[in-house]
Amino acid sequence: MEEGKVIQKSRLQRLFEAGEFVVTGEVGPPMGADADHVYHAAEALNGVIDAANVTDNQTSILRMSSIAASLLVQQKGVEAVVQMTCRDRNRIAIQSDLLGAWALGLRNLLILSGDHQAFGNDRGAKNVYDVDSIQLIKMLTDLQNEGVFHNGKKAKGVPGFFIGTTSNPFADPAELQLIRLKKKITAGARFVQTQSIYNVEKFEAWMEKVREWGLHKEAYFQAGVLVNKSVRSIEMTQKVPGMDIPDHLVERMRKAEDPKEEGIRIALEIIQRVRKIEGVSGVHIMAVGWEEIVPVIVERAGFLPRPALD
Amino acid sequence: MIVASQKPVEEIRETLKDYKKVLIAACGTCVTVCLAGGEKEAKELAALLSLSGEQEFKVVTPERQCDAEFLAEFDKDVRQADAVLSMACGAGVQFMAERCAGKPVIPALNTSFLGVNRDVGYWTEMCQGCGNCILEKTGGVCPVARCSKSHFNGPCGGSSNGKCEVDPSIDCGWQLIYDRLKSLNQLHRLYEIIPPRDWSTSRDGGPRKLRRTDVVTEEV
Amino acid sequence: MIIGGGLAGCTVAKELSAAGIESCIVETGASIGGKVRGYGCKSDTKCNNCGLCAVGTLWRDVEGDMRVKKLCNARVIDISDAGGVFCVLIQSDGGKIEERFTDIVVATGFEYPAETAGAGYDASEFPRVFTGHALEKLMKDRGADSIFPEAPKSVAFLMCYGSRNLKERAPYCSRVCCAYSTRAAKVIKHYYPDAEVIAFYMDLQAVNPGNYAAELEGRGIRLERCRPADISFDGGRPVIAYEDAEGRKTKSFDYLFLNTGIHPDIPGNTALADITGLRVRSDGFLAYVKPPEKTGVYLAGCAASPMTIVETMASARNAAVALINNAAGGRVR
Amino acid sequence: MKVIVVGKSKYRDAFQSALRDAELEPVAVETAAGLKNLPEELPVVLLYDANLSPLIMEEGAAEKAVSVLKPQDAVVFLMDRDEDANPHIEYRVLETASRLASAKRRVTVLLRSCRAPDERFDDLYRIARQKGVTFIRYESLDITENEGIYTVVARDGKLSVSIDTPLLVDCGEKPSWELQEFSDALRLRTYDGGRISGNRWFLNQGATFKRNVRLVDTAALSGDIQRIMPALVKDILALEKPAQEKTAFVDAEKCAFCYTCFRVCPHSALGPDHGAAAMKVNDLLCEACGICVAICPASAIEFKAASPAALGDKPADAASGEPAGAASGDKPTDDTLGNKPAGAAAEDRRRTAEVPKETAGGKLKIFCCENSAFIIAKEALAGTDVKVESVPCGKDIEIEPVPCGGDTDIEPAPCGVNIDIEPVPCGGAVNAAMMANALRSHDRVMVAVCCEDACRHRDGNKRCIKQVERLKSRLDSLGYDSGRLSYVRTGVTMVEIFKEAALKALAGGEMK
Repeated sequence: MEEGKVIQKSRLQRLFEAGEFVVTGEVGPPMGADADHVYHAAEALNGVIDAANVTDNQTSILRMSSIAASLLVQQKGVEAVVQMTCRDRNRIAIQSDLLGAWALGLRNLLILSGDHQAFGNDRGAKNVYDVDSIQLIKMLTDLQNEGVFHNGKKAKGVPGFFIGTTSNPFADPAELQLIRLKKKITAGARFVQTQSIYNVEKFEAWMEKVREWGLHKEAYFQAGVLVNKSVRSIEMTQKVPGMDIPDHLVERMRKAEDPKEEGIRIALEIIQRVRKIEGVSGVHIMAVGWEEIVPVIVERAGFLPRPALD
Repeated sequence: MIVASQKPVEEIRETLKDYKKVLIAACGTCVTVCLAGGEKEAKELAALLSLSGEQEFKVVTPERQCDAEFLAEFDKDVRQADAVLSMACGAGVQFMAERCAGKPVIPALNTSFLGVNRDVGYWTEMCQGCGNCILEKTGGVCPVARCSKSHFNGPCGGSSNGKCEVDPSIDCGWQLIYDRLKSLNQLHRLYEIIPPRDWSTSRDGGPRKLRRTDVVTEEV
Repeated sequence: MIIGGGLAGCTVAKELSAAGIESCIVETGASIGGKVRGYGCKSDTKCNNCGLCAVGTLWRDVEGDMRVKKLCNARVIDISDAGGVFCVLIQSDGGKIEERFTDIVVATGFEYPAETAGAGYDASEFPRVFTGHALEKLMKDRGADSIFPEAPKSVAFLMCYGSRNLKERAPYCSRVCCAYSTRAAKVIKHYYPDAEVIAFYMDLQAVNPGNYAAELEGRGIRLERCRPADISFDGGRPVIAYEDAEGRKTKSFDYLFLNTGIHPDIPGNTALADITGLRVRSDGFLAYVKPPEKTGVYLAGCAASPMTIVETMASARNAAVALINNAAGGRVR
Repeated sequence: MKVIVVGKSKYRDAFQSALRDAELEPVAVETAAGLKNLPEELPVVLLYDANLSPLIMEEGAAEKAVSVLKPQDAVVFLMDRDEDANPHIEYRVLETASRLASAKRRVTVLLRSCRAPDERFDDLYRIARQKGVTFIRYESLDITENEGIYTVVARDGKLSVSIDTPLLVDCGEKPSWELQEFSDALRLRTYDGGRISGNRWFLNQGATFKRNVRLVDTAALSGDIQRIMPALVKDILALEKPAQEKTAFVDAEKCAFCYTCFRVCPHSALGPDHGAAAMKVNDLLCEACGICVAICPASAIEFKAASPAALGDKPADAASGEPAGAASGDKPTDDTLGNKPAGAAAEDRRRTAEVPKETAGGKLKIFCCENSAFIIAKEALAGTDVKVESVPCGKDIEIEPVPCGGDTDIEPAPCGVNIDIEPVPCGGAVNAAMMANALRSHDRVMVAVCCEDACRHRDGNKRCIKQVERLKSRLDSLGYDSGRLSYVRTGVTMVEIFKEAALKALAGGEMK
């Protein structure tokens, strides 16, 4: 690191460090070059959440670049969390893009492997996976700590991203997932966003393991919460590999007179429960296709106003 | 044929250091032919590793390690060993490992490519097994395997004097395609824009399976 | 009977034995092998095609061959015709013996007679001068990294020494000197890359394919086309006076090789010609008067003309094949 | 016995009738394609007419040339010939030059090297000199042409001569594509310009690496076919029997059909047997060098004894140079592929191989090539306790221990040092596994092979040295002392060099 240069910490990082219960949301870039779409989404979240994840061609569906959309989001006063997958770029492209992201003022980074292209619309695309998420986290952490690229060359200007990653508390075998999570944290991940939580008991058990391994002391954990708009939405979500939705929740949605309201209630119940779990430092609220509900959830959950920082 | 080369012997020794009785399983097919993992190589390796006098080696040579029946013949030998050093290609090593419950199976080779024998002791890569052959368009020279960038529509600017920019010892795949098509009087084929291809048939589509439905009588 | 147990004689014996024909070698020396047995291989790192390895196990094979009788320290005194067979009187250790043979192969080779060139430089008196025979011994006994007791700085070869010179009684080309001397020069240059090696020559035979002179010069062997005028000695070191395009020069060397050629044993050949019906040519070598199929007397090797090792073996083999064919077909004298 | 006569030589008819006189059955083949239908082991005589300037080869051509020359015109012959080319061409040059000189033309012969192949050359040379032919030796030449007049500048050291001539005769031999085609079809090895490379041509002139193919350079015959017939017929008849008491044998069950042996065999003795999907050794061509045995990646090739019937009444110490003797065992025939050769352990189908147990051996083991080192081993190792480990062909070759300070003038090795000698038919028969196994039982291992380019089996010595080098680097990388393994190149007379190498090997040093 160059001497005398203070790296400005992100708001997200400072909130975590201040011990605040952090609330983040998501902005999905458009399937096109429309900047207004991003502006609108960001404006709606201004003052509601602490930071917004900007997804990177989520589920392999071709969209505007995460870094570009992140910049648009920040222009509207919402701090962005740049998502970066390993699927589409080799180590040269990933590092190069991230150097640019840092230079543009983006400070949070969420590293994931990325869904296989078989899920998206470009099934015939080549995948790259030159480096996997753990390798990438390690590469970046080493760069940030030592100022030297993986290839051994010294960097002119070193980024200082607040690096996060994801984890799935419901995948089997749990041990393997925990080993992987530990590796990610050892490699340098400072915050972890989990898969959407429905089965809170299982999540509690998982968090117990996390505490047992002492991982909650090394990284901030955010429970993922997905808000479902309809019966069909929860049914579809239940089918996604790696999701664990207890049948009684699906049943609740089916029986509900107002499924929308029921979806909100379920989400709020989950938020209230996970909040109490030791080691959970925040929630990450996702509302795919129902982004306008996020302010409502945040408000009804009692998270407003969001804390201010000096 | 699958072309492989033997790992550095010190690396092999390191991976075997915890085992007293080691079964060296050569493979009688591809890697025999490419002088990497046949019986002769296995014997040589056994002799070399025996120099320490601390380990016992036995050499067996299944016809192929990619067919369970050939492996079954050596189950007894596997049981008597502490570990198995498989001198097969990556496929053989894994198949052997599937069979050897509770026994470490260690690779002795680096599996390199699908290639041809150009001369004694000289092999070159010809195919990447991408699952969607277009050799009819390129004069029988594969752009996927033989162009360093897997270009589909002609060489890059780095091709000079028929050589690849990556290494002057590599022939430019597109030069070869050009020469071939010229000799076939099919240069017109070069004008066709070959569209982006479907890589899902390659390893990008995930591990591949193949079933001949007419041979499989019971659906799995 | 094979007169001479050298390379030609032994090759004939081996061929005959292979065809099931018994033979008897009459050798004047203490053992078979002749001069070639004292020769040394002339490869540096690479084979220089001297042909010596063609000899291989010949000596051992012939020594152990029960079909070949070996009479060493023996010489033929007289041969007479005894009705289709030769009656031969042989002087050996145990006195005179008389034996009968159907055919005679003359393989007496060549000689280092006292009066030929180079003979004046006795090794004890001139340790820095080597004749052809001494060169061979040097090549044979060389070690892995030394030939001479001390590393030489300069070495000279005098090729055609005594050849092509009517006065020296060798008006012909011996055909082997260019080859053996330049091969030896290559070996010396290989052992001592810093040594200056000069070969004084008259004509240079092609020894290897291609431009041999260029090959030698590429190896750092200097070729000087001239006949040196004089050899003198300065404290044991040979000094050569010679003349090149720039004029007369003298130069002193650590070692001098006199590349003596192949000389016929004229008294011996004359005596043999008398009893075998061969003739002595003007140059002193033996030649047929009548075809050997008619006389039963065959010539093999250097008795007939200067030959290399390989040519000697080929000539011996040809003689043996002709003899075998005649033996099978029945000779008509 | 059938003999294939290949080539379009003008001497072919005469040659065939000479073969018939010798009770052989000549079969003429004019094209390379025609060879494909004939069995590979039949004796082949390749008749070869050197491709030369008609002026020196055709009767009357010189006279015709003279008639168009003016009396003052110079004729220049370029006699820049290789040593291995045949001398008869030079006779023709000298004769032609003499004839032109007799016709009062100025004739110059330019030679790069002087040749004196025999007395005939000497005689012709003398006659040519008397007729007024000028001989000029040169080191380099410059030739320029201007309106049909060639200017030849010959240089020799600091001297140079310039000659203008309308008739410049290049007496060199031109490459023949036809010969190249035949060579390819016969699997002969050739070098620049398509000339056939012999089996160390000086060992057996006119022979090639392939035992059944003989090359007859018709220019050397000058029509005198009878001169070479006895030796040729003898060689042809010898082909009816295998070359060796033992030959290589491919176990078809183990053979991976990889063609490695086919590619490395210096004698083209291996060929495919498509019925058995395996390679097969042609016993008549096999020279038992062991290169294929050592290299076969499937360990499918072993030696077997040739059948006594095949060897027939071959006497001891025959021309092949191999001792005869305890040849035994059945020769497998085509219809009994399962019939394993004698000596080859009848392995079960499971194909397991025990790694040899370590046995107590001597201090040094030397693999000696039978063509060089083994011949001199006795003399070189005088004073040491030498044991010959295994002997080829069952014949005992004893190397008895010689007391220290024997009659050699070589510094003796220390008494009581055990040296084990294993004769091998060629350096190429030694593979890394053999060397590594020897290292298990012996302190030091050395291989002694023939000098570079002197291998009877083309490149067996090179193969061996490459194996040694690879094994040494592998020993190094395992942290072993690679000085325990060494090699020496030696010839049949290099007693001292072999001795020094052995002593150095004992001391753990190395020979370069």
